[in-house]
Amino acid sequence: MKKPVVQIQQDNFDVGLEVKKLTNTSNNVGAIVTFTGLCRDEEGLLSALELEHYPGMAENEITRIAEQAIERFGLSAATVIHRYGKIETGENIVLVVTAARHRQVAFDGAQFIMDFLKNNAPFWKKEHRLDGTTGDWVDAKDIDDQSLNKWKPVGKN
Amino acid sequence: MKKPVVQIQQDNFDVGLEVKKLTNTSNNVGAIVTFTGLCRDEEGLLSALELEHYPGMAENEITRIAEQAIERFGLSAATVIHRYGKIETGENIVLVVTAARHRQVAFDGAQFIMDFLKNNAPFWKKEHRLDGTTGDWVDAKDIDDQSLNKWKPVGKN
Amino acid sequence: MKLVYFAWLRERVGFGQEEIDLPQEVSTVSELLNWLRSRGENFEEALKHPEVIRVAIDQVHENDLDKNITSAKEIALFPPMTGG
Amino acid sequence: MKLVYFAWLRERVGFGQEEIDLPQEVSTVSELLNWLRSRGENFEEALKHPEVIRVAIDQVHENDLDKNITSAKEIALFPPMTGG
Repeated sequence: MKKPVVQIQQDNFDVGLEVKKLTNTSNNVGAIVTFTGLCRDEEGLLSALELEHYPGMAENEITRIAEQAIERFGLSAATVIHRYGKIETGENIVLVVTAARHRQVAFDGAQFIMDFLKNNAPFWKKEHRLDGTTGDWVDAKDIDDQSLNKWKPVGKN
Repeated sequence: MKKPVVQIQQDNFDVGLEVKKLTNTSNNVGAIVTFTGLCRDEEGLLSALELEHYPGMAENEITRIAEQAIERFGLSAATVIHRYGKIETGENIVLVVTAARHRQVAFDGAQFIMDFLKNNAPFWKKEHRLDGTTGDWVDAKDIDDQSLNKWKPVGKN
Repeated sequence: MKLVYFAWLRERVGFGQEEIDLPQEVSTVSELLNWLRSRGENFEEALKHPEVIRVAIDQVHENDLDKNITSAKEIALFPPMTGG
Repeated sequence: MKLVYFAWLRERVGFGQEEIDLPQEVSTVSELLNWLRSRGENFEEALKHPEVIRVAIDQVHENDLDKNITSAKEIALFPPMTGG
Protein backbone atom coordinates (compact mmCIF):
# COMPACT_ATOMS: atom_id res chain seq x y z
CA MET A 1 0.00 0.00 0.00
CA LYS A 2 1.16 3.53 -0.83
CA LYS A 3 2.12 5.46 2.31
CA PRO A 4 0.51 8.86 2.81
CA VAL A 5 2.62 12.01 3.23
CA VAL A 6 1.68 13.68 6.53
CA GLN A 7 3.18 16.96 7.77
CA ILE A 8 2.36 18.93 10.91
CA GLN A 9 4.02 22.32 10.62
CA GLN A 10 3.91 26.00 11.52
CA ASP A 11 4.83 27.16 8.02
CA ASN A 12 2.37 27.72 5.22
CA PHE A 13 2.04 25.19 2.40
CA ASP A 14 1.83 25.54 -1.39
CA VAL A 15 -1.26 23.84 -2.86
CA GLY A 16 0.11 23.86 -6.40
CA LEU A 17 3.40 22.29 -5.34
CA GLU A 18 1.69 19.49 -3.41
CA VAL A 19 -0.58 18.76 -6.39
CA LYS A 20 2.45 18.62 -8.70
CA LYS A 21 4.16 16.11 -6.41
CA LEU A 22 1.21 13.71 -6.69
CA THR A 23 0.73 14.36 -10.42
CA ASN A 24 4.15 12.97 -11.18
CA THR A 25 3.80 9.73 -9.25
CA SER A 26 2.15 7.83 -12.11
CA ASN A 27 0.78 8.38 -15.60
CA ASN A 28 -2.23 6.35 -14.62
CA VAL A 29 -3.60 8.97 -12.21
CA GLY A 30 -6.72 10.51 -13.74
CA ALA A 31 -8.03 12.59 -10.85
CA ILE A 32 -6.56 14.80 -8.13
CA VAL A 33 -8.75 16.43 -5.50
CA THR A 34 -7.53 19.02 -3.02
CA PHE A 35 -9.24 20.43 0.04
CA THR A 36 -7.83 23.61 1.59
CA GLY A 37 -9.23 24.78 4.92
CA LEU A 38 -8.75 28.49 5.60
CA CYS A 39 -9.11 30.77 8.62
CA ARG A 40 -12.43 32.65 8.27
CA ASP A 41 -12.92 36.08 9.83
CA GLU A 42 -16.50 35.16 10.85
CA GLU A 43 -17.98 38.35 9.36
CA GLY A 44 -15.20 40.59 10.61
CA LEU A 45 -15.09 39.27 14.19
CA LEU A 46 -11.70 37.52 14.13
CA SER A 47 -8.17 38.58 13.35
CA ALA A 48 -6.58 35.14 13.78
CA LEU A 49 -6.88 31.67 15.26
CA GLU A 50 -4.31 30.12 17.57
CA LEU A 51 -4.00 26.40 16.85
CA GLU A 52 -2.81 24.18 19.67
CA HIS A 53 -1.95 20.56 18.91
CA TYR A 54 -0.78 17.37 20.58
CA PRO A 55 2.66 16.71 19.03
CA GLY A 56 3.20 13.09 18.11
CA MET A 57 -0.44 12.09 18.43
CA ALA A 58 -1.42 14.62 15.73
CA GLU A 59 0.95 12.99 13.20
CA ASN A 60 -0.07 9.47 14.26
CA GLU A 61 -3.79 10.11 14.13
CA ILE A 62 -3.74 11.84 10.73
CA THR A 63 -1.45 9.13 9.31
CA ARG A 64 -3.88 6.48 10.53
CA ILE A 65 -6.85 8.29 8.91
CA ALA A 66 -5.00 8.80 5.61
CA GLU A 67 -3.89 5.14 5.54
CA GLN A 68 -7.50 4.06 6.09
CA ALA A 69 -8.60 6.27 3.19
CA ILE A 70 -5.91 4.88 0.86
CA GLU A 71 -6.91 1.32 1.68
CA ARG A 72 -10.67 1.79 1.70
CA PHE A 73 -10.94 3.77 -1.55
CA GLY A 74 -7.85 2.47 -3.34
CA LEU A 75 -6.23 5.90 -3.62
CA SER A 76 -3.01 6.14 -5.63
CA ALA A 77 -1.60 8.68 -3.17
CA ALA A 78 -2.62 11.05 -0.36
CA THR A 79 -1.03 14.08 1.30
CA VAL A 80 -2.21 15.82 4.47
CA ILE A 81 -0.60 18.98 5.86
CA HIS A 82 -1.94 20.60 9.04
CA ARG A 83 -0.58 23.84 10.45
CA TYR A 84 -0.37 24.94 14.10
CA GLY A 85 0.40 28.21 15.84
CA LYS A 86 -1.14 31.61 15.11
CA ILE A 87 -2.92 31.72 11.75
CA GLU A 88 -4.33 35.03 10.45
CA THR A 89 -7.71 35.23 8.73
CA GLY A 90 -7.51 34.32 5.06
CA GLU A 91 -4.51 32.05 5.68
CA ASN A 92 -4.33 28.30 5.09
CA ILE A 93 -4.92 25.87 7.98
CA VAL A 94 -5.12 22.40 6.45
CA LEU A 95 -4.51 20.74 3.08
CA VAL A 96 -5.68 17.33 1.87
CA VAL A 97 -4.65 16.05 -1.56
CA THR A 98 -5.86 12.72 -2.96
CA ALA A 99 -4.91 11.07 -6.26
CA ALA A 100 -6.77 8.21 -7.94
CA ARG A 101 -7.59 6.75 -11.34
CA HIS A 102 -11.19 8.01 -11.21
CA ARG A 103 -12.80 11.12 -9.84
CA GLN A 104 -15.36 9.68 -7.41
CA VAL A 105 -12.64 7.82 -5.52
CA ALA A 106 -10.49 10.94 -5.24
CA PHE A 107 -13.49 12.99 -4.00
CA ASP A 108 -14.57 10.31 -1.50
CA GLY A 109 -11.03 9.87 -0.18
CA ALA A 110 -10.55 13.59 0.44
CA GLN A 111 -13.94 13.94 2.17
CA PHE A 112 -13.32 10.86 4.32
CA ILE A 113 -9.97 12.24 5.48
CA MET A 114 -11.46 15.65 6.31
CA ASP A 115 -14.47 14.19 8.17
CA PHE A 116 -12.30 12.02 10.40
CA LEU A 117 -9.60 14.65 10.80
CA LYS A 118 -12.19 17.14 12.11
CA ASN A 119 -13.35 14.66 14.74
CA ASN A 120 -10.17 12.82 15.68
CA ALA A 121 -7.06 14.88 15.00
CA PRO A 122 -5.89 16.50 18.26
CA PHE A 123 -6.01 20.19 17.35
CA TRP A 124 -7.82 22.99 19.15
CA LYS A 125 -8.57 26.52 17.97
CA LYS A 126 -8.63 29.66 20.11
CA GLU A 127 -10.00 32.93 18.74
CA HIS A 128 -8.09 36.19 18.48
CA ARG A 129 -10.58 38.99 17.94
CA LEU A 130 -10.15 42.10 15.84
CA ASP A 131 -10.84 44.26 18.92
CA GLY A 132 -7.61 42.93 20.43
CA THR A 133 -9.17 40.60 22.99
CA THR A 134 -8.60 36.87 23.17
CA GLY A 135 -11.87 35.16 22.42
CA ASP A 136 -13.23 31.71 23.15
CA TRP A 137 -11.99 28.29 22.30
CA VAL A 138 -13.87 27.21 19.19
CA ASP A 139 -16.59 24.68 20.04
CA ALA A 140 -16.67 21.30 18.35
CA LYS A 141 -19.66 21.18 16.01
CA ASP A 142 -22.31 18.48 16.09
CA ILE A 143 -22.35 18.63 12.30
CA ASP A 144 -18.75 17.37 12.21
CA ASP A 145 -19.74 14.46 14.37
CA GLN A 146 -22.74 13.66 12.13
CA SER A 147 -20.61 13.81 9.02
CA LEU A 148 -19.04 10.51 10.10
CA ASN A 149 -22.39 8.76 9.65
CA LYS A 150 -21.99 8.63 5.88
CA TRP A 151 -18.90 6.44 6.22
CA LYS A 152 -20.56 3.23 7.36
CA PRO A 153 -18.24 0.40 8.34
CA VAL A 154 -17.30 -1.84 5.43
CA GLY A 155 -16.87 -5.60 5.74
CA LYS A 156 -13.30 -6.84 6.02
CA ASN A 157 -12.16 -9.21 3.31
CA MET B 1 -24.84 36.06 -7.57
CA LYS B 2 -21.10 35.65 -8.05
CA LYS B 3 -20.23 34.87 -11.68
CA PRO B 4 -18.06 31.83 -12.34
CA VAL B 5 -14.75 32.11 -14.19
CA VAL B 6 -14.85 29.78 -17.22
CA GLN B 7 -11.95 29.31 -19.64
CA ILE B 8 -11.68 26.97 -22.65
CA GLN B 9 -8.06 26.94 -23.75
CA GLN B 10 -5.25 24.96 -25.37
CA ASP B 11 -2.65 26.00 -22.80
CA ASN B 12 -2.04 24.28 -19.50
CA PHE B 13 -3.32 25.79 -16.25
CA ASP B 14 -1.74 26.33 -12.84
CA VAL B 15 -3.76 24.77 -9.99
CA GLY B 16 -1.96 26.76 -7.29
CA LEU B 17 -2.52 30.06 -9.09
CA GLU B 18 -6.24 29.43 -9.58
CA VAL B 19 -6.60 28.49 -5.89
CA LYS B 20 -4.80 31.70 -4.87
CA LYS B 21 -7.18 33.79 -6.99
CA LEU B 22 -10.20 32.39 -5.12
CA THR B 23 -8.46 32.55 -1.72
CA ASN B 24 -8.14 36.30 -1.95
CA THR B 25 -11.75 37.02 -2.82
CA SER B 26 -12.94 37.14 0.79
CA ASN B 27 -11.70 36.51 4.32
CA ASN B 28 -14.89 34.61 4.98
CA VAL B 29 -14.01 31.69 2.70
CA GLY B 30 -13.26 28.64 4.86
CA ALA B 31 -12.96 25.91 2.24
CA ILE B 32 -11.53 25.57 -1.25
CA VAL B 33 -11.87 22.32 -3.22
CA THR B 34 -10.10 21.62 -6.49
CA PHE B 35 -10.60 18.80 -8.95
CA THR B 36 -7.94 18.21 -11.60
CA GLY B 37 -8.63 15.71 -14.36
CA LEU B 38 -5.51 14.28 -16.00
CA CYS B 39 -4.77 12.24 -19.12
CA ARG B 40 -4.22 8.60 -18.04
CA ASP B 41 -2.01 6.26 -20.05
CA GLU B 42 -4.46 3.35 -19.47
CA GLU B 43 -1.71 0.97 -18.32
CA GLY B 44 0.77 2.06 -20.96
CA LEU B 45 -1.62 1.95 -23.94
CA LEU B 46 -1.89 5.67 -24.71
CA SER B 47 0.58 8.42 -25.53
CA ALA B 48 -1.97 11.24 -25.71
CA LEU B 49 -5.60 12.24 -26.14
CA GLU B 50 -6.86 14.62 -28.80
CA LEU B 51 -9.67 16.76 -27.41
CA GLU B 52 -12.18 18.14 -29.88
CA HIS B 53 -14.72 20.69 -28.68
CA TYR B 54 -17.64 22.78 -29.89
CA PRO B 55 -16.41 26.38 -29.58
CA GLY B 56 -19.00 28.71 -28.12
CA MET B 57 -21.27 25.97 -26.85
CA ALA B 58 -18.47 24.60 -24.64
CA GLU B 59 -18.13 27.94 -22.84
CA ASN B 60 -21.89 28.43 -22.63
CA GLU B 61 -22.63 24.96 -21.31
CA ILE B 62 -19.90 25.01 -18.65
CA THR B 63 -20.89 28.52 -17.57
CA ARG B 64 -24.49 27.35 -17.17
CA ILE B 65 -23.41 24.36 -15.06
CA ALA B 66 -21.11 26.48 -12.87
CA GLU B 67 -23.83 29.11 -12.36
CA GLN B 68 -26.25 26.37 -11.31
CA ALA B 69 -23.69 25.09 -8.80
CA ILE B 70 -23.08 28.56 -7.35
CA GLU B 71 -26.80 29.15 -6.91
CA ARG B 72 -27.76 25.67 -5.68
CA PHE B 73 -24.98 25.29 -3.09
CA GLY B 74 -24.32 28.94 -2.30
CA LEU B 75 -20.70 28.86 -3.42
CA SER B 76 -18.61 31.97 -2.81
CA ALA B 77 -16.81 31.47 -6.13
CA ALA B 78 -16.15 28.87 -8.84
CA THR B 79 -13.58 28.48 -11.62
CA VAL B 80 -13.65 25.93 -14.45
CA ILE B 81 -10.86 25.57 -17.02
CA HIS B 82 -11.10 22.94 -19.78
CA ARG B 83 -8.34 22.32 -22.30
CA TYR B 84 -8.66 21.16 -25.91
CA GLY B 85 -6.16 19.94 -28.51
CA LYS B 86 -3.54 17.23 -28.06
CA ILE B 87 -2.87 16.41 -24.41
CA GLU B 88 -0.05 13.99 -23.48
CA THR B 89 -0.48 11.38 -20.75
CA GLY B 90 0.14 12.81 -17.30
CA GLU B 91 -0.95 16.27 -18.42
CA ASN B 92 -3.91 18.28 -17.11
CA ILE B 93 -7.25 18.22 -18.94
CA VAL B 94 -9.75 19.98 -16.69
CA LEU B 95 -9.75 22.03 -13.48
CA VAL B 96 -12.66 22.86 -11.19
CA VAL B 97 -12.15 25.11 -8.17
CA THR B 98 -14.95 25.92 -5.71
CA ALA B 99 -14.82 28.23 -2.69
CA ALA B 100 -17.32 28.31 0.15
CA ARG B 101 -17.66 29.05 3.86
CA HIS B 102 -17.91 25.37 4.76
CA ARG B 103 -16.32 22.24 3.39
CA GLN B 104 -19.35 20.14 2.45
CA VAL B 105 -20.66 22.89 0.19
CA ALA B 106 -17.30 23.25 -1.56
CA PHE B 107 -17.06 19.46 -2.07
CA ASP B 108 -20.65 19.17 -3.32
CA GLY B 109 -20.25 22.11 -5.69
CA ALA B 110 -17.10 20.69 -7.28
CA GLN B 111 -18.65 17.23 -7.71
CA PHE B 112 -21.86 18.66 -9.15
CA ILE B 113 -19.89 20.65 -11.73
CA MET B 114 -17.78 17.63 -12.73
CA ASP B 115 -20.79 15.28 -12.99
CA PHE B 116 -22.70 17.63 -15.29
CA LEU B 117 -19.61 18.67 -17.23
CA LYS B 118 -18.87 15.01 -18.05
CA ASN B 119 -22.36 14.52 -19.45
CA ASN B 120 -23.16 17.89 -21.01
CA ALA B 121 -20.01 19.78 -21.99
CA PRO B 122 -19.38 19.31 -25.75
CA PHE B 123 -15.91 17.74 -25.72
CA TRP B 124 -14.82 14.46 -27.34
CA LYS B 125 -11.61 12.50 -26.81
CA LYS B 126 -9.72 10.54 -29.43
CA GLU B 127 -6.89 8.18 -28.45
CA HIS B 128 -3.31 8.40 -29.66
CA ARG B 129 -1.60 5.09 -28.91
CA LEU B 130 1.99 4.53 -27.88
CA ASP B 131 2.48 2.25 -30.91
CA GLY B 132 1.96 5.30 -33.14
CA THR B 133 -1.54 4.42 -34.35
CA THR B 134 -4.60 6.56 -33.88
CA GLY B 135 -6.99 4.71 -31.62
CA ASP B 136 -10.71 4.93 -31.00
CA TRP B 137 -12.89 7.76 -29.89
CA VAL B 138 -13.38 7.34 -26.15
CA ASP B 139 -16.84 5.95 -25.37
CA ALA B 140 -19.16 7.80 -23.03
CA LYS B 141 -19.49 5.82 -19.81
CA ASP B 142 -22.80 4.76 -18.30
CA ILE B 143 -21.31 5.52 -14.89
CA ASP B 144 -21.05 9.21 -15.84
CA ASP B 145 -24.71 9.18 -16.76
CA GLN B 146 -25.66 7.49 -13.48
CA SER B 147 -23.64 9.96 -11.46
CA LEU B 148 -26.30 12.58 -12.25
CA ASN B 149 -28.85 10.60 -10.25
CA LYS B 150 -27.45 11.86 -6.95
CA TRP B 151 -28.35 15.43 -7.85
CA LYS B 152 -32.13 15.25 -7.53
CA PRO B 153 -34.03 18.35 -8.52
CA VAL B 154 -34.55 20.76 -5.66
CA GLY B 155 -37.74 22.76 -5.13
CA LYS B 156 -37.63 26.40 -6.16
CA ASN B 157 -38.20 28.95 -3.43
CA MET C 1 -29.01 27.11 -41.89
CA LYS C 2 -25.63 25.88 -40.65
CA LEU C 3 -25.12 22.22 -39.80
CA VAL C 4 -22.07 21.20 -37.72
CA TYR C 5 -20.72 17.73 -36.96
CA PHE C 6 -18.24 16.61 -34.29
CA ALA C 7 -15.97 13.67 -33.39
CA TRP C 8 -16.65 10.35 -35.21
CA LEU C 9 -19.83 11.79 -36.63
CA ARG C 10 -17.75 14.48 -38.37
CA GLU C 11 -15.29 11.84 -39.58
CA ARG C 12 -18.03 9.66 -41.05
CA VAL C 13 -19.84 12.56 -42.70
CA GLY C 14 -16.50 13.67 -44.14
CA PHE C 15 -16.63 17.34 -43.19
CA GLY C 16 -17.24 19.47 -40.10
CA GLN C 17 -19.85 21.97 -41.28
CA GLU C 18 -22.06 23.00 -44.16
CA GLU C 19 -24.70 25.56 -45.08
CA ILE C 20 -28.02 24.04 -46.16
CA ASP C 21 -31.44 25.20 -47.21
CA LEU C 22 -33.90 23.18 -45.18
CA PRO C 23 -36.32 21.34 -47.53
CA GLN C 24 -39.94 22.36 -47.06
CA GLU C 25 -40.94 18.91 -45.74
CA VAL C 26 -38.35 19.08 -42.91
CA SER C 27 -39.43 20.97 -39.79
CA THR C 28 -38.41 18.79 -36.80
CA VAL C 29 -35.21 17.17 -35.47
CA SER C 30 -36.31 13.66 -36.49
CA GLU C 31 -37.30 14.85 -39.98
CA LEU C 32 -33.86 16.45 -40.30
CA LEU C 33 -32.14 13.18 -39.34
CA ASN C 34 -34.26 11.22 -41.85
CA TRP C 35 -33.56 13.71 -44.64
CA LEU C 36 -29.81 13.71 -43.89
CA ARG C 37 -29.73 9.89 -44.12
CA SER C 38 -31.11 10.16 -47.66
CA ARG C 39 -28.19 12.38 -48.74
CA GLY C 40 -25.64 9.59 -49.23
CA GLU C 41 -23.76 6.65 -47.78
CA ASN C 42 -21.59 8.88 -45.58
CA PHE C 43 -24.68 10.26 -43.78
CA GLU C 44 -26.31 6.83 -43.67
CA GLU C 45 -23.19 5.45 -41.95
CA ALA C 46 -22.81 8.43 -39.62
CA LEU C 47 -26.45 8.35 -38.47
CA LYS C 48 -27.16 4.62 -38.41
CA HIS C 49 -27.33 4.42 -34.59
CA PRO C 50 -29.85 7.12 -33.66
CA GLU C 51 -29.57 6.27 -29.94
CA VAL C 52 -26.04 7.72 -29.84
CA ILE C 53 -26.76 10.89 -31.81
CA ARG C 54 -26.98 14.04 -29.72
CA VAL C 55 -28.47 17.26 -31.07
CA ALA C 56 -27.92 20.90 -30.16
CA ILE C 57 -30.04 23.71 -31.60
CA ASP C 58 -28.26 27.07 -31.59
CA GLN C 59 -25.72 25.61 -29.13
CA VAL C 60 -28.30 24.31 -26.64
CA HIS C 61 -28.90 20.58 -26.05
CA GLU C 62 -32.22 19.36 -27.46
CA ASN C 63 -33.64 15.96 -26.47
CA ASP C 64 -37.04 16.37 -28.10
CA LEU C 65 -37.00 14.80 -31.58
CA ASP C 66 -40.24 16.60 -32.42
CA LYS C 67 -38.77 20.03 -31.69
CA ASN C 68 -39.40 22.51 -34.49
CA ILE C 69 -36.12 23.61 -36.11
CA THR C 70 -37.32 25.90 -38.88
CA SER C 71 -36.09 29.07 -37.17
CA ALA C 72 -32.74 27.64 -35.99
CA LYS C 73 -29.51 29.22 -37.19
CA GLU C 74 -27.16 26.37 -36.29
CA ILE C 75 -27.84 22.70 -35.63
CA ALA C 76 -25.07 20.46 -34.30
CA LEU C 77 -24.97 16.65 -34.41
CA PHE C 78 -22.46 14.75 -32.29
CA PRO C 79 -21.92 11.55 -30.26
CA PRO C 80 -22.29 11.43 -26.46
CA MET C 81 -19.79 13.79 -24.86
CA THR C 82 -16.60 12.55 -23.21
CA GLY C 83 -15.04 15.69 -21.73
CA GLY C 84 -13.74 16.17 -18.25
CA MET D 1 3.20 8.35 34.50
CA LYS D 2 2.91 11.53 32.47
CA LEU D 3 -0.37 13.44 32.34
CA VAL D 4 -0.90 16.06 29.61
CA TYR D 5 -3.67 18.63 29.22
CA PHE D 6 -4.71 20.66 26.19
CA ALA D 7 -6.76 23.73 25.24
CA TRP D 8 -9.21 25.07 27.88
CA LEU D 9 -8.59 22.00 29.98
CA ARG D 10 -4.90 22.97 30.18
CA GLU D 11 -5.85 26.57 30.99
CA ARG D 12 -8.20 25.52 33.81
CA VAL D 13 -5.75 23.03 35.30
CA GLY D 14 -3.09 25.73 35.14
CA PHE D 15 -0.31 23.74 33.47
CA GLY D 16 0.19 21.53 30.42
CA GLN D 17 1.83 18.46 31.86
CA GLU D 18 2.96 16.71 35.01
CA GLU D 19 4.56 13.50 36.21
CA ILE D 20 2.47 11.57 38.73
CA ASP D 21 2.61 8.33 40.65
CA LEU D 22 -0.74 6.66 40.16
CA PRO D 23 -2.35 5.95 43.61
CA GLN D 24 -2.94 2.25 44.22
CA GLU D 25 -6.73 2.64 44.16
CA VAL D 26 -6.67 4.17 40.65
CA SER D 27 -6.57 1.67 37.78
CA THR D 28 -9.16 2.86 35.21
CA VAL D 29 -9.90 6.03 33.25
CA SER D 30 -12.93 6.91 35.35
CA GLU D 31 -11.02 6.32 38.59
CA LEU D 32 -8.28 8.63 37.29
CA LEU D 33 -10.83 11.37 36.54
CA ASN D 34 -12.37 11.02 40.03
CA TRP D 35 -8.98 11.13 41.72
CA LEU D 36 -7.90 14.20 39.68
CA ARG D 37 -11.08 16.03 40.74
CA SER D 38 -10.07 15.55 44.37
CA ARG D 39 -6.73 17.29 43.79
CA GLY D 40 -8.04 20.86 43.95
CA GLU D 41 -10.40 23.49 42.63
CA ASN D 42 -8.51 23.86 39.36
CA PHE D 43 -9.06 20.16 38.54
CA GLU D 44 -12.65 20.27 39.79
CA GLU D 45 -13.34 23.21 37.44
CA ALA D 46 -11.48 21.63 34.50
CA LEU D 47 -13.26 18.29 34.78
CA LYS D 48 -16.75 19.36 35.86
CA HIS D 49 -18.36 18.43 32.51
CA PRO D 50 -17.28 14.81 31.98
CA GLU D 51 -19.24 14.59 28.69
CA VAL D 52 -16.78 16.95 27.01
CA ILE D 53 -13.60 15.35 28.32
CA ARG D 54 -11.72 13.25 25.76
CA VAL D 55 -9.00 10.81 26.81
CA ALA D 56 -5.99 9.43 24.94
CA ILE D 57 -3.82 6.66 26.36
CA ASP D 58 -0.29 6.66 24.95
CA GLN D 59 -1.52 8.92 22.14
CA VAL D 60 -4.46 6.73 21.13
CA HIS D 61 -8.10 7.78 21.66
CA GLU D 62 -9.84 5.79 24.41
CA ASN D 63 -13.63 5.89 24.80
CA ASP D 64 -13.92 3.13 27.40
CA LEU D 65 -13.99 4.68 30.88
CA ASP D 66 -13.30 1.25 32.41
CA LYS D 67 -10.08 0.82 30.43
CA ASN D 68 -7.13 -0.21 32.61
CA ILE D 69 -4.45 2.48 32.65
CA THR D 70 -1.89 1.03 35.07
CA SER D 71 0.67 0.26 32.36
CA ALA D 72 0.18 3.54 30.40
CA LYS D 73 3.15 5.88 29.97
CA GLU D 74 1.20 8.99 28.96
CA ILE D 75 -2.42 9.94 29.44
CA ALA D 76 -3.86 13.03 27.77
CA LEU D 77 -7.04 14.86 28.69
CA PHE D 78 -8.56 17.40 26.31
CA PRO D 79 -11.84 18.87 25.03
CA PRO D 80 -13.46 17.73 21.75
CA MET D 81 -11.10 18.46 18.87
CA THR D 82 -11.61 21.39 16.52
CA GLY D 83 -8.90 20.96 13.89
CA GLY D 84 -9.26 21.08 10.14
